[in-house]
Amino acid sequence: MNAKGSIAIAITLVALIAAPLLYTAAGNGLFTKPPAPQLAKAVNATECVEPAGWMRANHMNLLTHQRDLIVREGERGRKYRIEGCATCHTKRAEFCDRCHSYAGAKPECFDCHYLP
Amino acid sequence: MSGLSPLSLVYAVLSYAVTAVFFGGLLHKLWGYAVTPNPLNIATTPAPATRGGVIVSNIVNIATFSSLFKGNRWTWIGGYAFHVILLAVFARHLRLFLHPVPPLLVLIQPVALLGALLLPLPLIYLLARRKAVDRYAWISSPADYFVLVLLLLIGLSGLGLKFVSHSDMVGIKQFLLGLVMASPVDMPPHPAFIIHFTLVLMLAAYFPFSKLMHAGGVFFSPTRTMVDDPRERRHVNPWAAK
Amino acid sequence: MAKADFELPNIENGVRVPAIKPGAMAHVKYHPASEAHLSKTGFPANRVDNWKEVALAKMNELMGKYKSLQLFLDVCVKCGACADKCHYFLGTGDPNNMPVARQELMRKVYRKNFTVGGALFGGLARAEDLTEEVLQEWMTYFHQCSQCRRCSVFCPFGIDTAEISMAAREIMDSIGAGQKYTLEIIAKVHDTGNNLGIPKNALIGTLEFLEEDVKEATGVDVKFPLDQKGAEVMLIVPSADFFSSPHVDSLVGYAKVFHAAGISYTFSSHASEFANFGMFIGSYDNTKKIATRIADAGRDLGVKRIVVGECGHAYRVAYSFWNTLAGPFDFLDKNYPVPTHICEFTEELIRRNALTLDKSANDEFTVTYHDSCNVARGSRMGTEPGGQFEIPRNILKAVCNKYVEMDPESNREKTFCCGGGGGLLSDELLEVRVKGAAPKAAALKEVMDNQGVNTMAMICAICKAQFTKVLPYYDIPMEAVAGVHQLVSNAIQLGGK
Amino acid sequence: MATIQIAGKNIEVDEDGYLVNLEDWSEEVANSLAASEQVEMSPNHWEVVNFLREYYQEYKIAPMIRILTKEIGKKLGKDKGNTKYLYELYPGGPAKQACKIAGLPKPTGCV
Repeated sequence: MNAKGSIAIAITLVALIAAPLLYTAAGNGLFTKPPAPQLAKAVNATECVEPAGWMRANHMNLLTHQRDLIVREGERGRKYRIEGCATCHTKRAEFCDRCHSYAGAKPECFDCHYLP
Repeated sequence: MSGLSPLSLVYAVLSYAVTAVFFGGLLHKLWGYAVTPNPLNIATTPAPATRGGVIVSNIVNIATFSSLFKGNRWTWIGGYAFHVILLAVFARHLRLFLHPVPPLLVLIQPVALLGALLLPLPLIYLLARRKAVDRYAWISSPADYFVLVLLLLIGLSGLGLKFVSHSDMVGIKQFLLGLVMASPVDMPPHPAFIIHFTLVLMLAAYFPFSKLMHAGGVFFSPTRTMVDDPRERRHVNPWAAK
Repeated sequence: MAKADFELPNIENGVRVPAIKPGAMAHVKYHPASEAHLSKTGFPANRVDNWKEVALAKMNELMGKYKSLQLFLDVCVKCGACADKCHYFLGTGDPNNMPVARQELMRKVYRKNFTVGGALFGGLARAEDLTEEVLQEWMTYFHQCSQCRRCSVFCPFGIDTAEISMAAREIMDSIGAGQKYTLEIIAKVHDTGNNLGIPKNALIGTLEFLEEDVKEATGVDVKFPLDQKGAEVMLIVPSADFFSSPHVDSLVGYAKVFHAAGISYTFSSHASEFANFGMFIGSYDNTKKIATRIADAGRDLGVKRIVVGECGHAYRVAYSFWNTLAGPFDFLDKNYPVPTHICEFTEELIRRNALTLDKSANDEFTVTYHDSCNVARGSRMGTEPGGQFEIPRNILKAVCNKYVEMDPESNREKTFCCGGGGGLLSDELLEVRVKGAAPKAAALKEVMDNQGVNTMAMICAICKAQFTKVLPYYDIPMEAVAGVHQLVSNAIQLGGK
Repeated sequence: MATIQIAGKNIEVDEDGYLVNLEDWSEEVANSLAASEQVEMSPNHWEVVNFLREYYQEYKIAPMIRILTKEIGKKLGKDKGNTKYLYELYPGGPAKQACKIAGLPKPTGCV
């Protein structure tokens, strides 16, 4: 292999590895605050069922864990219900979807439940 | 960087330092591989007699580890499984660095998650292999175990983050984007994430100075990348040429 | 049968991967080169005082000059795919004869002196300084590598231990700690034009003897011309062909082929050697000097083609390096490859029906073919990849009725070296040579026992010398060793008589 | 360089036990070298040694094995003019062992 070809390969390799970083930096600009999801304000209540910080990390536990108990094992009367969430967070597109599309994670709730 | 918590400040500085070491080291090494001449044609034959043939044979080897397959099926199974899974795990993590997230990355998440779940298996297998066969035990140094253990810990801490001790993914992504955009924000002070992130920084800093450079070196191996045409085309030695 | 004063590997039913026996071959030392031979080949006559600094400086220089060395020292992941591929490991069980461990002998010095990790965490990184003890390991184990390249076939990154052992030997030579066998020979070829040191008058006498001998046997005036200006072809053979048996029988074969084809040819007294030991010690300058001598001879004699004889590492140098080292060969006829292997030459004549062959002349032989390592993995014949495997076989099938293949796992691309290549064909290394021959001896034994093979044909002077010496240790008679053109010689009909 | 003692004389030999100086050779030296190689010198052994020495005087190199066998065949009868017989005389190989006893330097190369 000649030197030019080798150098081209070296540059390509480094560029490939750096590509995601360059994509983000170029697309969002440098020295500007990183984008964050903008969530619709909750209605009907000022506090969630658990502290907001805990909910950010663990809300899926409530949802999936209780799903398993309720739907698969028929245990009724748990503390939280997804309908309960919807009483405050009324618009899925302006609440759930904002974070989920930000993080590239697909929620499973709406495979069954319909939320406007 | 003003207004950052002390912890975030430390990690922001560390992250930039490691990134510099990683890319600096990588460039330095790859540059060395690229510009150091091949004074003689040392293709291991039988080899393709055309440049196109060499490119194809290298793509096949890199994509399938065909020469390792020829060498040892048991090592190939573990090594190949590990590398494919690693690729899936990389793909899975890209969503934390890209904004907005390309739809394809969302689609592959389930497959990639399966990869992440399996990651410890080939690593444990590869570790056991080094202990179980006398030849491999003889050639294995602390450095060889270190890399495997480090990768295993990264995998396990990652799984812990996913399944045991959740953390605020939106906060993590914001932190990572902040780093990439040269505008650091606070890191979620979540222990599982801090452990996972620290181990990854260690791996990245270690990478260019270790055998992990095989990942770049494989593209430059003279016995594999030279065309078997010395009689047809005069290969000129750059340092001996007048 | 030859008796060994060491334990022989068991070759019944193939050679199994042995358990490791650390230090099993540590006692084997080469004879040191003399002052005269070191000086003649461009190296310090004695071990230099600051040898460690000189060695490390040389290592640094070589890493900057050879991509192979720099890359191979870096990228090995110690997967162990090569570990059981070396014939010397299979024959000795010494773990330092695993290619990866052999490389480690240099890599540990590399880590200590040229990497951050090695400098910081010496022991954990298995980094070591170039101490006298390490140098002794280099002397021992880099002379238990025949540079056969078998390991490079199985390595995920194509790491070729030959490149590392060549560099190690160049480093040792550059501090005045070279090996007698190779350096004495290189000194001789610079002086006399051949490895044996045959002077011109002896060469004339030998060739005249052969003319008479062939005339007596066949009644035909087959010529063995020397320094014949204006001949069509210059024929370069290993000088062992002028001295040893069975080598000479192939030499007679080449001469008969030229005679039958009616193509004029000549040997050269200036370049009466095909083997190029410069490669064994990784010395670019010596390799180039030997190659240039041949190009000069061809130019002086005004030939149109250069044809080369049966010699393995030499063919690799000629095929892969000549064009770089001594080219361009623009004084030759462009219609023929430079060099042309005698097997390419003969096979082409056979395909054109230009030779009259009587296969039955070889009916007493059931023949198999041994792929010599450097022909197999360092060269090509013909235009297609793998021609180096097919062309000699095509010849054998054209001159013998009974031809049998050995296990392809021990032959072709995966061929086991004879155990004597790369500068190891020296008596003080006999134990290494005998044990290293075990895998090939096992493959041969299998076809001898099961398919009645009694002859193994080959195209390498080292293979011939090595096998005639070591096969008797495994109860295989030295008469089993033959050159391909020796069998051609038997079958070729010259008319006359 | 090592030396060996033969009949009270110090004689220089190389690492493989070959004489460094051809002039040091005598029948006594030859017998001593043969003994170290476990070769018992018979008249036929001497024929080989003598021919090697004659040839060397003229050409400064040992003869091709084929030349040696032919010569021995002429002298000792056709049935002995072959490599097999030479190996019977010199099991270590006619090129190397016989050369050593004849005081010739060791042949080098792919031999």
